[in-house]
Amino acid sequence: MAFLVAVAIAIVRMKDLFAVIMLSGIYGLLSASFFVAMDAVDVAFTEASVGAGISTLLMLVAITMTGRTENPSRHKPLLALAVVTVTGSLLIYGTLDMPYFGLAQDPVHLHVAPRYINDSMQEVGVPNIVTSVLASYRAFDTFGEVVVIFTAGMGVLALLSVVRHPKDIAEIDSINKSMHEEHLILRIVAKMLIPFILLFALYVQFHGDYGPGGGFQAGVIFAAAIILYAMLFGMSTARRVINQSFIQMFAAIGVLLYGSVGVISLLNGKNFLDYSALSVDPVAGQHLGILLIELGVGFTVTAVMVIIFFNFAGRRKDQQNKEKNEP
Amino acid sequence: MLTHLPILQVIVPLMAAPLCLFLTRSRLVWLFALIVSGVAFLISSLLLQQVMDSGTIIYMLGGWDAPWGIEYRIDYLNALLLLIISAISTIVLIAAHTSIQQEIPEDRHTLFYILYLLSLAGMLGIVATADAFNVFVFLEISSLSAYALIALGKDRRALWAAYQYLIMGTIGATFILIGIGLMYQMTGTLNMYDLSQRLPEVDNSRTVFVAFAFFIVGVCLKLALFPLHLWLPNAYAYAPSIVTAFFAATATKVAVYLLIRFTFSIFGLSFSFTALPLQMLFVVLGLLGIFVASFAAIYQANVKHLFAYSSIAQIGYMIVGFSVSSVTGLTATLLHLFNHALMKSALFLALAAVVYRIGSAQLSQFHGLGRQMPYTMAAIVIGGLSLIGVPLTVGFVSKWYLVLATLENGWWPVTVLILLGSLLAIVYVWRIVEVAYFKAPLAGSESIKEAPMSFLIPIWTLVIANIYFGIDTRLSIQVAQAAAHSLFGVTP
Amino acid sequence: MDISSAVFLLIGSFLCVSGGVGILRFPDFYTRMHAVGVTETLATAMILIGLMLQNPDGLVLLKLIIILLMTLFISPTASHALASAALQNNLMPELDKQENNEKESSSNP
Amino acid sequence: MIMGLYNYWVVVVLMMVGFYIVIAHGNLIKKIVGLSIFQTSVFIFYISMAKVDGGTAPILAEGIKQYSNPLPHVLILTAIVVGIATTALGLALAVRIKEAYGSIEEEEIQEKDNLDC
Amino acid sequence: MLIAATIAILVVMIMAILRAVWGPTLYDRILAVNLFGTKTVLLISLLGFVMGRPEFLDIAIVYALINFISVIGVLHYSDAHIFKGGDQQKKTMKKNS
Repeated sequence: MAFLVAVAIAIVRMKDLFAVIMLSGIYGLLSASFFVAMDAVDVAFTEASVGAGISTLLMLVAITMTGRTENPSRHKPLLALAVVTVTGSLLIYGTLDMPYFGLAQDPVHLHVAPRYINDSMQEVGVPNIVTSVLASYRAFDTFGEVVVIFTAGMGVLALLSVVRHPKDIAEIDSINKSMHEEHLILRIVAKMLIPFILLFALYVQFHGDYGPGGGFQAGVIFAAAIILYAMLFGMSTARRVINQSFIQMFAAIGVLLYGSVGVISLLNGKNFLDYSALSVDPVAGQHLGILLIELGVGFTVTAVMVIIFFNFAGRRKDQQNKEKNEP
Repeated sequence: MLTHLPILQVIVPLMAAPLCLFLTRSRLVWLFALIVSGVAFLISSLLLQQVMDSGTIIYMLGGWDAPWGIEYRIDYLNALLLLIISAISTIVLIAAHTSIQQEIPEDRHTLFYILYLLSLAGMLGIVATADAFNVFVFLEISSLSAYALIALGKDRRALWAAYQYLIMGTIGATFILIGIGLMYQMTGTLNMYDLSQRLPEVDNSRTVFVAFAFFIVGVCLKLALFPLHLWLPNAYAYAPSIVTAFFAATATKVAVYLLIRFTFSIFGLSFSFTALPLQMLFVVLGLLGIFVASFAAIYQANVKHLFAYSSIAQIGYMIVGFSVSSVTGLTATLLHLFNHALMKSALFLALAAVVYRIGSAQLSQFHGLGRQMPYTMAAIVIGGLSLIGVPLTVGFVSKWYLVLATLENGWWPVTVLILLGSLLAIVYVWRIVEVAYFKAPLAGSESIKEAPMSFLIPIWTLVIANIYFGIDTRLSIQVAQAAAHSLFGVTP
Repeated sequence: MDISSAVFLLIGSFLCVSGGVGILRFPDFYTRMHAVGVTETLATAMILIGLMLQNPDGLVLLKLIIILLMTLFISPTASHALASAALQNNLMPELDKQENNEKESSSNP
Repeated sequence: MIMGLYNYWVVVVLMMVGFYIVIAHGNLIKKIVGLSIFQTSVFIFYISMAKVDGGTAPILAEGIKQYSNPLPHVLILTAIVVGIATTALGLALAVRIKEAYGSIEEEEIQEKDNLDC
Repeated sequence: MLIAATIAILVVMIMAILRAVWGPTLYDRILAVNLFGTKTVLLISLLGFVMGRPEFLDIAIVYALINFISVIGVLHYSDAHIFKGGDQQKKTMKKNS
């Protein structure tokens, strides 16, 4: 815990944005380790791939476009400090009546959660309670989550997408070739790793019922493999494999798959996302439902992560080309 | 299918958004979005009908019963809000196709409609759900799409405004998340109804107090209540005109809804208004908001800015009504919610039409528009009158109830201040009227024509609604009063 | 079995710490990288082997082997990439710097 | 009492550090970093509240009686996704702002805006 | 023994953080982050054994992968932009030879 504080404070003091981002990557890793220590393995899984992986990468791409130093001038640090102190002390004040950390008789552990722990095996039939809550009891939240990520993808697309001309692509190609000659070793290792990563992603996708993992994590890993490919073999090569409009469709299909599971249960006269409508045996229905929606989540997350990354990187290429043409 | 209406309300726009990606032409997407929004409107009116017939509707998602699964719970308040949001969305969308033709590049049109539908679905989701965490998720759907929509504005300041909104909005959402977390920690549940049952047991603990405080601050950030309003004017002024018309009428209303829902139904009246000096605080902030924002509105050169500030002032009125905490006060707030949505969307749509014709919303460009675009300007005038609260418009009805409520409580000074605030509204509305009707047209602006029908139809629908609900107040008052009563009745 | 596991773990931890000291105390980037690159790989291997000897069941063993293989692939590659990137961007080793200053030449470092 | 609440206090400090970065710093990217720290600390808060002493991860297995509370984990999984979505959008905006204004410092942008008006 | 190893790794993590904070060059920081990542992989695997539920090694695998990818990413993007000068110099050198 003290680690986290130290890193956070270091981040406040740093002016070099690059270092800040490195540290925030460390922060992500640390908090993920903390999550493991706190038994939240699924969360640690996600935080590791998101906090330490994807978001660090995105921030890096962003600072290569925006410049890497921060201006020293700070405005009104005193006022900010005052606001922060007030909020902080309010929170500390609030903690005074909190149930103590880790006690089993806290209200949190007594009211709703026991049913999940005791009955989910009979009702949903999935050993990973987090998955059964996520994908069945609170499936609508997860639907919302998928839509959030879809929204982010569309938002980034609306903000950053550039129209590409074939001439530019050829130009980029030649740049890529020259740039990547020296990455030989990296390329070979990556070529060995990428199939493994993809396999592992599939494992995470379908093993989510029994261990930590699930659609979201698998999606991120899948996207990470594609991003790795794009970085080492050049953007346009990757784009040739994964076409922009195709990947957009893919994102939409994920959301629709999730939603249509719900609609099917509606059509069968059950409530939205009631998986028992999917099969005669309610538990089998739950299984099928969870499988399908996790697949939907995986599709959308993969697609959106790739969309976000490609658009950031594509924008950057575009900027570089412009810079080159101007002088 | 009728029993599934609550979920269809949210799901229809939500599922329609990704479908838009499969449609190729901008016009098709527009038609599709319009139909979807229309269906949502239909559903919400059916829902209101159902609520009026048979009381609160409860819908369990995934078939799991309440505190374990997520539940939708529609009562008068929700139904009213759903109706407002989907109605405004549909009407505004009619004009969208023409308006964005000019303001948004061609290749972004599909994305615009997708984001629009997502934002609509997000707001509907916030209102319909009875699960505290689900509120947070849908809040993020609507606000993420809102940031992107605002950033689509032509001016580069739109980007900056969207960024500021993003930072403020995310801080607000995180505060709400902290509040929900603390509540969950004390009670072990996330369901709103369940929360309201279990909170009284622990409501003298400091943690619940802090939870309430954080929640309120978070919502107020979203609400743009007076000291936290800084993101709003720019966001409204630089967003594409259609987006402004939609958000001005709905986004802050959703935040008001959250405020009402949490203070009245969850924390309960006695806790909300005794544990904190909330009542005094809100009256003061509301009144300050009215005055500061109205004064600021008077000095704006950009008409969009002017109306954005006036929105902040109107939120002040709602908050005053809310803090009176009597049935009449709440009725006034709800009425104003409804009425303000009608007038602001009419005003901003009219502005969109002006921007479509003259390409700017600067007041200095308005010279002589009263003659060149008579119908549009007439709509602005009627909307302005409604803002002031002239009899026969909706603004009068809600102001009347507000005054009644404050008098009922014996708050003379507040009443006087509210009336003074209306005087300020006269000033800023007059500025527009003066420029538009009593100044000669600018040189070289002879070619300006009346706005096309695709603008005039929705604008005048709204204006007529403005007048209709100002004269025939039965429906709106009945629903608002029923909602207010149920909020006071349900409170434990 | 337990003892051998403990021995491996201990060696691993020792190597870890020595690598950590290395990254703090060594004078320039390349030496630091040497410290990390060498000890890290071995230390990881040691600790993982130590864990394998704790005799877990099949799947866990498999995963440990996967992790081991991956670290053996990844960390030398990463070190290589890092070093070559640093070199290409003209980050001079401490020793070379002095020589270069004398010669004032820009021969390929 | 100190042991029982220590964890939460550290979380509060973390939250406030993140919050401070968001409001006190003018650099847009750094603000987003601060925002993500702020959010991550809230996640840590939720997760600590789920921990039960002597419990293990909520994945059913033979012979284990005490599990930690799964519900906050689920909530935070969702919230992490929301967080990354916000970060991505914020960064995209920052990139566009840099293109449009040539700067990502709050004050400079404000100045340029004032010139426009 | 597991505990001892865990503590050793925590100590190394502190050192890595110090290096990441001090810098001085970009590459030092990348190196520190890389080291930190590997140590996290070990820490997670150890924690799994300490807590008696070693099934969760998946997370460690993900860490190792993500760590690799982020190092590559960092290098890719720092190479291409921040030290552009270096790149161009190299190209001219190639032309000359």
